[in-house]
Amino acid sequence: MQLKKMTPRRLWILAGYAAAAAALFSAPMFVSDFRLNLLAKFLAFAIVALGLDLIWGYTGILSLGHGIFFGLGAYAMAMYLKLEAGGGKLPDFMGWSGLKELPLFWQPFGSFGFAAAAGIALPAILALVLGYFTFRNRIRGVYFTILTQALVIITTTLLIGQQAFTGGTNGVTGYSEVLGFPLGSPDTKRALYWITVAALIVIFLFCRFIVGSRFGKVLRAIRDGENRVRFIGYNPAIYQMVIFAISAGIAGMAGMLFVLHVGIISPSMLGIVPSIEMVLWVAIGGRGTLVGAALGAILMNWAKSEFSTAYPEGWTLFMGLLFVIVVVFMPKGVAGLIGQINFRKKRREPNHEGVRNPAV
Amino acid sequence: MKESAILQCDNVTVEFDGFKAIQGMSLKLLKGELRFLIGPNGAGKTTMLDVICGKVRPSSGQVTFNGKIDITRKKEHQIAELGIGRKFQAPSIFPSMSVAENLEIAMRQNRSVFATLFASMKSEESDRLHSQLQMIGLQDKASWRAGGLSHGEKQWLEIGMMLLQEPEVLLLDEPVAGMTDKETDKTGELLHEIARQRSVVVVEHDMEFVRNFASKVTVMHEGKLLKEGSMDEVQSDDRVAEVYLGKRRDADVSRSTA
Amino acid sequence: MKKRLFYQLGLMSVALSLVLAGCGGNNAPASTNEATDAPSESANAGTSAGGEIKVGILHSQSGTMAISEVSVIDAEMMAIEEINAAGGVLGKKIVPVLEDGASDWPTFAEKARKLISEDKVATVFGGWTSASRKAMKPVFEELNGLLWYPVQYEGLEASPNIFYTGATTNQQIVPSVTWLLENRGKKFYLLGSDYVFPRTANLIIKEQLKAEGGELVGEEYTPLGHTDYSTIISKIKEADPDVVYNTLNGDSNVAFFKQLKDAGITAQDLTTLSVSVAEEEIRGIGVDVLEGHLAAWNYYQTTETPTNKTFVENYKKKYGDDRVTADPIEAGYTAVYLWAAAVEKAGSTDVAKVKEAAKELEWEAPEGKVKIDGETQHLYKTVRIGEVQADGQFKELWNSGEAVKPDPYLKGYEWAASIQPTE
Amino acid sequence: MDVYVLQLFNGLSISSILLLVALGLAITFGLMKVINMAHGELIMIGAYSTYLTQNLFKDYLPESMFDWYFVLAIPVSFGIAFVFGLILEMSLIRFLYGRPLDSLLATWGVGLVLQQVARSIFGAPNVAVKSPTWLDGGLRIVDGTLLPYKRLFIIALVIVCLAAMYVYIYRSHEGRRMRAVMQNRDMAACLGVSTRRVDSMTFAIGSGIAGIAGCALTLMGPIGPSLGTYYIVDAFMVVVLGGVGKLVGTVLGAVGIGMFNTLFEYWTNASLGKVLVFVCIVAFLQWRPMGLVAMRTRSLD
Repeated sequence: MQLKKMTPRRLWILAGYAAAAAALFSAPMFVSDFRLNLLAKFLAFAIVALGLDLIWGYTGILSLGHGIFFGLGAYAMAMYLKLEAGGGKLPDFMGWSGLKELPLFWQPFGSFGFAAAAGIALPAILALVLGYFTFRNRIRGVYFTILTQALVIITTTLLIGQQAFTGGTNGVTGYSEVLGFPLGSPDTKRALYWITVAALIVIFLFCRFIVGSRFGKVLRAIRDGENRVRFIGYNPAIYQMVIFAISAGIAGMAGMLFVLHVGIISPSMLGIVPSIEMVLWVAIGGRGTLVGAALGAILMNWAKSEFSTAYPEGWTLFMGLLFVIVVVFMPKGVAGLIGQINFRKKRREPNHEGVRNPAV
Repeated sequence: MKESAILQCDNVTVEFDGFKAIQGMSLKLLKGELRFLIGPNGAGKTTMLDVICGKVRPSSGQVTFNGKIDITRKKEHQIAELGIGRKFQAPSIFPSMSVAENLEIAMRQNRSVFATLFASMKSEESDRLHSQLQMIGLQDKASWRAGGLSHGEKQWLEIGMMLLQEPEVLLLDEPVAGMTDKETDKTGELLHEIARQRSVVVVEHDMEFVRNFASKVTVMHEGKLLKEGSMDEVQSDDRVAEVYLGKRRDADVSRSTA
Repeated sequence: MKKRLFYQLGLMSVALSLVLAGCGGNNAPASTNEATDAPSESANAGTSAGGEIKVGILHSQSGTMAISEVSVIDAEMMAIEEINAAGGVLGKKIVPVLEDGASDWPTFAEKARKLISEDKVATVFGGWTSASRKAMKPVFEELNGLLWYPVQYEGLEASPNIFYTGATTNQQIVPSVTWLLENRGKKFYLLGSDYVFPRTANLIIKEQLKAEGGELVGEEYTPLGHTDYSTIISKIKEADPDVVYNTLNGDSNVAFFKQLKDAGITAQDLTTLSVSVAEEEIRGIGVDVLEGHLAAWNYYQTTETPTNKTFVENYKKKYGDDRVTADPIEAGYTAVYLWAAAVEKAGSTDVAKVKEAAKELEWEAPEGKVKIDGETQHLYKTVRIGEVQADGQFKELWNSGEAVKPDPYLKGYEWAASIQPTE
Repeated sequence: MDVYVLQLFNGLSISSILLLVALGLAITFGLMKVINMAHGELIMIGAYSTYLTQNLFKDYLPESMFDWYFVLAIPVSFGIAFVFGLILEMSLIRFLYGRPLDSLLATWGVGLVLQQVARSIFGAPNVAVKSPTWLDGGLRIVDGTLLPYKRLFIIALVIVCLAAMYVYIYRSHEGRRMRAVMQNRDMAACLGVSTRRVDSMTFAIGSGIAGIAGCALTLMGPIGPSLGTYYIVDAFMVVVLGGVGKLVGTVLGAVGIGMFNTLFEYWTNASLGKVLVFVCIVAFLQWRPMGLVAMRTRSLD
């Protein structure tokens, strides 16, 4: 709210962002195709983390159902890719599930534009509808979190059960090209990587805008005291709905990018485990800071990838311990750690406030 | 006087699981009036404020705002938008936000999502905010985290937020509870200032504090209206003395044995 | 047995202290390292590659599928060790690179990509669920890698980059249904977990029942991880079938069979035939519950072939007396040997050459003589129907006599016309 | 007709299993507000304890004694899970009071660790627990309707657990302290109750009951490292549906979910039945966000 002056600190931060962006854009020159593909996936996850941070870190709503939104976006894109790969033929899994012609709701996904739009709009609309009921009924905190888990169960069970339409547990895989470019070629992969970097930057800036706006301040106020906000004259339910929908849309977009990089989406990606993992990325990176959330997603996935290669038979032990230690002893995550070093002298952080629990 | 009651509560009854917290309470607040609501613990004072600001739905009765609008059916944020502000007993500010940010979002403005998303601080708003900071004496702490303020400062911040909200009716629940004498004095000054511009209902225990204001006092007891009048009238009323001072004596006793 | 018990009790107390140390946040990495590094001596590959050939082993070591897949890893590692002890392949040592698929299909795809493009492995042995195979398939096709898939599956697939060493439908399901119709009755109840293999298998069975005079009296799918079968059992009772054809997967089998027994239904009252219950699963369900029930496989620990005796002995010697071998374990073991033989024959690990050399390749596997079908890259396998005995082993009731030619698209069956993909 | 009797019984049986699984959670989550995602793993610990007890009997005691291992397994499972719970509380949970959502994430990590540890100790495949012969068979009420003893036993076990919990919480001295601390921590502390001790004990008891649940589940289902993951969400649904903090609510929640589950599954199929049950839960919580039996408070948040 103060005038934004070009203080040295601000300059440094700007320079840091520029360097990070430059590094990301030039990564294809330094890393192997496989690593690039991996990095691209991590960046897609970073996008989810940003969206999740908006509702958890800033608004104090913990959704353990973001896998659904991520998955919806991913499925929308997967449906397009599958139809594109089939070249007019029925997708293979429909064949072996006894379906003879393309179901009506699949048909529009033959168009890339429709699929891309649906990949963002469907999760957002679903979130809006869910949010309308839950937030209007003032379901929050733990109750909301557990409710989202129930939704995850419903969605995955349905997806798995409707194998003829969704590919069942296998999910949708076996793509060949996107908009005529072969997915297997390194050039396409590089292009997709750059698109992902660009998307990450755009989403990051968009989140910055939201967080910095008065809207963002109201969100933080809701986190601090939802009822208090109500007595000032805001309707928290609307704000929660909107930010939930935005967050879901962002997750959907990340899901689309994920499919393009990984080449498969299956109901397991919508399950409870990935949904909790997404939240953990944010927790470990540092909730309530956008950089932290994005960084957390990249770091955690990198660590997971490395650990599982180094100790394929015991890596979950390390991951579990890491989660425990960070959540319990570093509630502000990696970003909080850096922040503590930097700003210890600058602000008086009153002790008795302790660690704010954002949601209750 | 047909000249408008800004707030009219008629025959309000509130039930919690069969227990009647308020039984047929009526209250009429005139425009520009400063009204104190007193009574022993459990008299239903806070619940009365809760009814007015929409936190609690009455099981029967009506609350009319500005002579025409029945607000018992409205939601909290709609009531706040209409112009009824509420300050809770425990300071409830937004602790992780700065003092200035607290004031900024409380300010009277278009509170739709779209408006706040694209709102920018206009110079007129900035001025208002600064003069408010001045008034509550927090001009040097504008960028502090609100959670780091002292108890009294938090109370003033909340009062400041209420004022920027520019309500026509302000409901204050024990604004000086837990304050030092000095803080209490300052709060008194603030209250005088506030009462000049709008209608105020104050729930208060501190008799000394109430006596500083020459205004009407409503005494509640067991969810009912006991007595309404000036401080002197109230104090000379036998029934008030009985329920109130009786309680008072008990309180003294318990304090001395503590 | 007692030793093992003490070992487990001891580790349990170690675990207690570990949790204590770990949760306290102090010196956690140090203490956990000891606990987890022990069994993985051979896992750390990836150093120099002078006289070495790297191969990938990609199964789930964590998550829900680990219950099944871990034993396949053991078999594959054993085969690699045996081959190395006998001089390796092309005079070079085989070095396994282990990765964890984590019961998560996208992870399988990622790790497959890593093994091929980063580790440059000559081939990969991996997968269990159809879903994991479907996830890996595009990766192997894109990067022209080679995958050996060791589990019976639902057919309708023949990727040029995959060798299928488990049974396809005409080597397990189709003959078993025919046998049941001839020996146990006409009324079938189909019970499966809700995923691709059971649904496709049942699609096939339904067509076959129509063609061969069977009757379908019920069909049920339960979500993965379903643990209460009381309602299903009521439904089965009502339908009164001659045969329950069971395509449930691992954990659900435990719940189903335990509760079936509790409901007072024994193998004498009702025939069940399972296609995912092998010796290993019997161990986890309990023999008392399973005795008398049927299964269809290509291999049992009791199968009498020249090589099986040594295979079982070696496996037990290496992994403990209480371990058992089973069909997928044998198929994983066979896969490694077949690959090694193909490489020797080709004189190279080049994928195209190995594929060429593998055509019509024969090997004396523990299950009997197997031959790679050049066209589909599946194996010729002998079909066996077995009955669970009191010792937890199978008694073979019937076998197909000779190795059956794989027919993943069931082209040799007229009634299957509607299932085959329309070109 | 028979079928309906049987289905009614099945519904009751599922309810009892759900209740047993959720009882521990009703304490740790319901009373202490710790979202213990490792609850499933505590159940798993109970199941493996039963397995170990069985093996001890098999190896060291005469054959004729074997059937009685299960009687001992119940307290053993309780004890081991209790100790694990105690350790967990003292080393970790105590940092998480008042941070329910953090407790969710941290205990999820604990769950991962415990699963991996179990996998390292007992191996990834399932292990078998042979149920005692005195629980084989069932009670024949009408022709063709057999009520398995195991299911009856679990129903009885739940009733005993419930009664014990009721007596402990509402009738014992310790329980009074427990309730005091859970309702007003500061006040209880002022009155000289050691809140740390009460917290530890409460959490450990909740964990111990999870252990009993694990022991009982060996009668019905698989015993493997990921055993807990099958029950954890259901357990939370029971507690939330019933209303957090009320034992009666948990019972009602379990009966509701169990009965509807059986009905839906019978009318449709297992997948759809599950979906319908969860849809009902979600819809119900929209209508009554605080669950079947809600505690009312007048506080702002």
